[in-house]
Amino acid sequence: MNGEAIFEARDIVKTFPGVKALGGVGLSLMPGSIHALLGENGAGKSTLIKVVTGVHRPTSGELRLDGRSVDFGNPRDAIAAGIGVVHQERNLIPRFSVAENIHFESFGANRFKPIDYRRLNESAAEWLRMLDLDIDPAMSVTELSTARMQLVEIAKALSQKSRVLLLDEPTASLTSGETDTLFEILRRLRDNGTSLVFVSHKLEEVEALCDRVTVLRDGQNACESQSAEGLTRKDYVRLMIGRAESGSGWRKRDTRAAPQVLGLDDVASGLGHSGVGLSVRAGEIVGLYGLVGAGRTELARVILGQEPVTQGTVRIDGEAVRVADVSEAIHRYRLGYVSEDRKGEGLILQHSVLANAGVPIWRKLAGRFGFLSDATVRAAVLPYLTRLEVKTPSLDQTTANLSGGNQQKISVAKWLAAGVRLLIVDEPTVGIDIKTKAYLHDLLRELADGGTAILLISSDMPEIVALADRIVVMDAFRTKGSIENDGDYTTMSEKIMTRIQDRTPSGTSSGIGETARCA
Amino acid sequence: MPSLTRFVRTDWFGPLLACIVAIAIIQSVSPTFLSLANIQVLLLALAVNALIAFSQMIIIAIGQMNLSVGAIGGLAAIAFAGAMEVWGLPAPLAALFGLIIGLACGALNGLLVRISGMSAFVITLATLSIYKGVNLGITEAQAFYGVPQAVKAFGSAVIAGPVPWLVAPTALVAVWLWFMLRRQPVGRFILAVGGNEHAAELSGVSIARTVVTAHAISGLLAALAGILLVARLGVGQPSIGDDWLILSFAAPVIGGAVLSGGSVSVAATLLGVVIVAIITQALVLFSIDPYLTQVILGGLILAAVSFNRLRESRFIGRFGRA
Amino acid sequence: ADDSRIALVPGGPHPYFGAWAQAGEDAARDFGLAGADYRVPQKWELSQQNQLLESLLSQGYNAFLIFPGDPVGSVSTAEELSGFGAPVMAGGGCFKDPSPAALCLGTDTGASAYEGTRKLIEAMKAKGDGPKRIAHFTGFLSDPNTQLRIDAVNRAAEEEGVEVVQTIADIDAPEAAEEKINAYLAAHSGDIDGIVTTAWVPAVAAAEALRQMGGDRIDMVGIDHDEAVLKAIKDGIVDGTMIQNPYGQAYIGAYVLDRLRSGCTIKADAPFKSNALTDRFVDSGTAYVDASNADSYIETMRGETKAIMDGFEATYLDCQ
Amino acid sequence: MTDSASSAMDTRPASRLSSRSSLRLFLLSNEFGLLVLIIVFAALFHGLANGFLSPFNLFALGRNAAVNILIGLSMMTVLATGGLNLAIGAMGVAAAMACGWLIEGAGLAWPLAVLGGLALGAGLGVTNGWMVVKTGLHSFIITLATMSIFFGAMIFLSQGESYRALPAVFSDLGRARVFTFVSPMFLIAVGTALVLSVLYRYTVQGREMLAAGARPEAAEMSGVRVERTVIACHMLSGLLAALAALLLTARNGAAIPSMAGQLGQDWLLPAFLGPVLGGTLLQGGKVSVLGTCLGAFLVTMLTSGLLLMQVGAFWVQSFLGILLLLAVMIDKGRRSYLRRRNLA
Ligand SMILES: Nc1ncnc2c1ncn2[C@@H]1O[C@H](COP(=O)(O)OP(=O)(O)OP(=O)(O)O)[C@@H](O)[C@H]1O
Ligand SMILES: Nc1ncnc2c1ncn2[C@@H]1O[C@H](COP(=O)(O)OP(=O)(O)OP(=O)(O)O)[C@@H](O)[C@H]1O
Ligand SMILES: [Mg+2]
Ligand SMILES: [Mg+2]
Repeated sequence: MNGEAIFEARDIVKTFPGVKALGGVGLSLMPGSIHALLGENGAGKSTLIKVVTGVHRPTSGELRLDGRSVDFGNPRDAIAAGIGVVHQERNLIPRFSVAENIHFESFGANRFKPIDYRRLNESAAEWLRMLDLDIDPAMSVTELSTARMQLVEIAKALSQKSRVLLLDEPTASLTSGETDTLFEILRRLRDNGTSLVFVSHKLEEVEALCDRVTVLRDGQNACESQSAEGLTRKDYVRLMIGRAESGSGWRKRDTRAAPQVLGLDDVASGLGHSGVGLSVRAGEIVGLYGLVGAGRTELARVILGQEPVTQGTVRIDGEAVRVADVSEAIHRYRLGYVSEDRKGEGLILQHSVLANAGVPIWRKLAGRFGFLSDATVRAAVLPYLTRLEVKTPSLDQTTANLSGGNQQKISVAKWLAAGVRLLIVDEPTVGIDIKTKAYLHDLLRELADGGTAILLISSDMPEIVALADRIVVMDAFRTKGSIENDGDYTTMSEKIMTRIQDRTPSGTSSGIGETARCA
Repeated sequence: MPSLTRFVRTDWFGPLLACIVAIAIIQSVSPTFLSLANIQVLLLALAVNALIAFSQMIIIAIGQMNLSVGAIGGLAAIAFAGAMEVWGLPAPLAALFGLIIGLACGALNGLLVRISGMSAFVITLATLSIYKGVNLGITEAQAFYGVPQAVKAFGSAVIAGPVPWLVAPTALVAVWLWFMLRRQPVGRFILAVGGNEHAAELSGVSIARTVVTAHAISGLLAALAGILLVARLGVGQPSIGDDWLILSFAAPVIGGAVLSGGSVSVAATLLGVVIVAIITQALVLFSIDPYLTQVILGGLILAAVSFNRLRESRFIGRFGRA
Repeated sequence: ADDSRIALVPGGPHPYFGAWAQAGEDAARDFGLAGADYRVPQKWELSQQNQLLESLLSQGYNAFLIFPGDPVGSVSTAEELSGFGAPVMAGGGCFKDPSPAALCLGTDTGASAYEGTRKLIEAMKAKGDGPKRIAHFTGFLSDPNTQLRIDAVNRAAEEEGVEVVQTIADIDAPEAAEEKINAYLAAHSGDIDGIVTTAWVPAVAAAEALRQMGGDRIDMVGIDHDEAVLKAIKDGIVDGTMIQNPYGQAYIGAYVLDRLRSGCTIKADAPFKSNALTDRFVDSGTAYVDASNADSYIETMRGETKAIMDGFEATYLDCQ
Repeated sequence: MTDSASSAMDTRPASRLSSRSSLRLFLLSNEFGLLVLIIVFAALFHGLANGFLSPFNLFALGRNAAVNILIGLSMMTVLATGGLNLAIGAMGVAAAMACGWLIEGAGLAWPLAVLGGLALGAGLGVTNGWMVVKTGLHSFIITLATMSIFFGAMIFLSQGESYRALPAVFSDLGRARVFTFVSPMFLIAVGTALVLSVLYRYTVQGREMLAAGARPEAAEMSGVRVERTVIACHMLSGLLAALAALLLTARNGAAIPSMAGQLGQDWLLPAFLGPVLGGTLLQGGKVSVLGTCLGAFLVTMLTSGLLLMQVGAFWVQSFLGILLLLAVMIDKGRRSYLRRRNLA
């Protein structure tokens, strides 16, 4: 139908046992354009990308490259046809060097020809430089942070100089600076004639970058390969979720009278924290903002008793405590933690949805001698899974088979079910679609209204500003005081950045000061 | 001290240190330990055991297990001896015959693993039975004695000083394996599949080809070990290989191989073999009450690996991660 | 008789039992049996042997010559077999009393080890006087026979004032035997004057080790008739070996079982010998083989077999 | 509530076939596959060999299977943690010998001695687990060493002697038959398997074992005491190994040092075979009690059938291997057939 399309997918159907992930979708890509692929969590974006890149065989449908029908039996065929991809999940080979990971595809030619590591490193270094990545190409990828792994994968995809390049949520764990660099490169590629597909839940990015758009809804095209001209955020939202964006914004909540649940006073830890002061009251949402690497996740570990406190006091309900281990934190002090590392420590991917959602409350639900039935657990967790609209064929589905966003919902839902008094939420909405994000925000507010103290760690400043009652700023493993939130993004972001830039060693004093203000 | 730090962090540093400490202790108690004759015996044991360990190591590298190393080694051994005794083949041809059998058995393992989609554990358990059964069916548990004098001589001759000829093939294999796993795409593919099979596949590696290659190499090495053992023992005993399984895993694991795949080291495995051999020798040297030998053997293995472990946490802690 | 289906069941695949198959065929022919079949457990494991025996019973075998996988552990299976009316007899090694086995026709392991050690000491003393020291290489400690052998060697040595400087056990696998024996000899060959081995594989390994070491300072007496050991004897590397009589065990065993099935009983006053395991022991014969008779040891054992055979019914059986 | 909730759970009508899909899942499962294989091969052996279904053969089959099932379960409990236990045989023999000594040497009543044996098994398991947790070394290497230590200590203390003067209950248990063809040993194994099923399905402890095995970091962050749980898994393994050894003692009528072979290694293959055939993951986190039982039973049955068919003496092993491969391939065929048919 469109003569100039470089690549086309027609009527793609893909079923998994018990799930129809794609029900006849189409996509056609033009050279020299950036094509947005949008949809809620579980809409089928990643599945479509995997079909296009030979990871999955479509159940039916046709792929056409340069007007000719093609059949990719495996990823190798797609790579050979000039189709590159950065998948949503990280796919680096552990313990291999950055350079080797970047150039891994190029080894195929002669399986016995010795690898020239010097050349490999040099060429990899170029791609890294292009992405403003200051890392040694000879270093092992296992030592990288998630964000850097993401960038290495992008470098890997770029290095293949593909004609078609698909990027599945490449910006999910990037900072805004890194995102800007990436966008510059993508635009340059587009101008050189590459056809790009870009998936993101951040509609601002889509608006800024993309010139064409396809929207998926429940495995169907809500719109297919349209020009993005004239489409606004509102249109995207309507196409994705079938109605306008909902969800309430920031509202003022007064919790000054409530008792303190968690108090940190001049805390130092074995991980390098010092002078950390922090207080969270019942029903209060405290945002903990900082740049990546500020030590917030580590602070959560310290609070949960996984790492030792070397100095200062941790108070729970006003009493100084020494939390021995995570189990004690959860079962005795009723703290909860939604991990930022969903695959590593948030979920047990090979277990079912039900098993995952129930872990923290098994002990609470168990009868005598520790007996416990699925029905009991189901009854306890189902309301929360329903509330978050987790999309799964059944509660017995293996969590690994759910879409990324749905997995994230489960890792939040399990703590909602646990009914904790203090919930530490670490980057809760990474990879979550806007509808769910709004839900989740409402839910956190509701939870707080019910008296739960919430410590929200997020690198997403709008999110923090939309949710928090107070914002504590952290930098280089120290807290830099707290700011009352007034809900106004412009003024708040300015205040936050000033705090971060303020390099005066305010550690101890600011910690105490912060606590004092709260009292 | 960047160079020292790098040195400390290599995968073979721990086993090496454990070796050195063990040797020092044994030598101080029993001065004959480092005599030429003893070193020669140690090298002879290494020659065969290292091949057994490598044969398993290459499968550990792809994150699988090969329970049939012993059965393949035994089959190749009796094929080698049998070909010389029954068919009168000259030794080099007979050795080639044994190696081909090993290669074929290994490749069959790999193919079956790929075709069935079952874990290599189950497949090689089944083929272990098959290969061993063929061995017993052919020999009816009787050894082949027709091993020519030249072959026996090869099994005991020395190149120079205490270095026996038998270590030559093993040394070549070790260098080749090292080169392959470090520098050649085939080797990198093997490690990549072990490290993250899915990622390797997405990067265009043919999993099937890599798995079959690794199993074929494993079979080949096991066969070579069996053949060297025939030269060493001077008879083609059907029971060759029955005892290899534990050793084949122990040496790579003591050397720090990760059983889930993707991380093996030729040097560290070799040192693992050395540690096992030293412990075995020490037990003989110290005239231990035979009833206590096993207890002490277990204790020493534990000591060796714990020592390695201690080193890791201490040194790495001190010199930092950079 | 022609309804006797006799199973000859060793402990596992092992060259020692090679002669049992032929002996069974000969016996079936000579005594007109329905069969005397050599049936081997797939592995040298007690449970495999037990399972094989159970299966043979289901297959209709009605008499069993068994080399017990374990002298004690095999008794209960033997009881089960005899509970079904099948006569059971031990061959090669013995059940530990009490057991349902009619008798044990085998090598007196202790006596053989004792005899071998005596021969070794003789050979050592022939080379000159002075204090003599020996090393003893043997099999698995979890086999009770191993302890009998260790005791016998120590006893013989003590009687002659010879010191057993080291016993190395648990070396029934070729690799382990080779490694440990070589390691021992490399370090301690100067400390010993003789080697006695009381298990098949260590005998082969030790003979090969001595061959490679060269020189004839160290004497050795082995066990069994592995070709490598016999060749070493002929080449003057090993002094001699204690031969056992597996052929005779199976041949006579099949004969006795058939007689037992045809109504014979064991004489109440049969002149059984005793050993550490049983009081119904019949020696199947051992012989010391050295360079002088290494080629004719088979004749020797044939003679032994014939001798036991000839007087057997009269001596041990009660047949109306 | 369930109704409204489930409609919110999945918005797609295509996936609302929960009853049909659970049947489908069962048909695709390992357990069903093993069941089919057992029936197919039993029919085959019945047709080809005399006496396969004779009461005595069934009795013997059940008795042998009982021990293999328990050995398999013993390994399974550690596989659940993603580790493995090479010391199963050594622990089992040590426990059985301890029981024998308590009766003969210490003169205890047999029920106490049995408890003592089981306690020793559990204790040795705890030792393994504790070392695995504290050293952070892989359980492979720890249990390799303790295999040697436990077995060596047993041999040293017993000097290789057996305990034979056991009360009649032992040999009675080994010989008794229920309904002429069922061994009570088999019933004990089945009972134990039932208890384990309940443990993994219906108790917090069992669930935590699986969670800790699948992803220790995630389990820990969700409040599971991973270290304790791992130790408990090893303890369970020791306990089951001891039980297996006690049944074997009953079968042999004596506690003997060689009942699991040198270093207890004879148990290793059966220990892995049952769980792995049954669908237990070597990576940990997933076990199948039923599958382990069926897997162990299938292998015992294949051996029994082959022996009855009188394949050439020395070739039995080969045929066993081929049958095993055949079984695996048949199962693979069954699965891909079902999958194709259901998805087309
Ligand atoms: N391997 C699989 N087995 C079973 N179901 C699967 C599998 N992969 C994906 N699915 C299902 O297919 C549907 C589409 O998933 P997909 O990952 O494509 O969503 P997505 O649009 O990428 O969502 P997200 O924004 O959360 O990444 C989901 O319902 C998911 O559960
Ligand atoms: N050089 C490094 N090598 C490996 N990992 C690193 C390095 N620097 C930081 N990390 C990891 O990156 C993560 C970021 O640090 P941390 O979690 O303390 O900061 P944060 O404020 O929580 O940042 P984030 O926004 O990533 O959550 C940590 O998990 C840390 O272990
Ligand atoms: Mg996705
Ligand atoms: Mg963080």
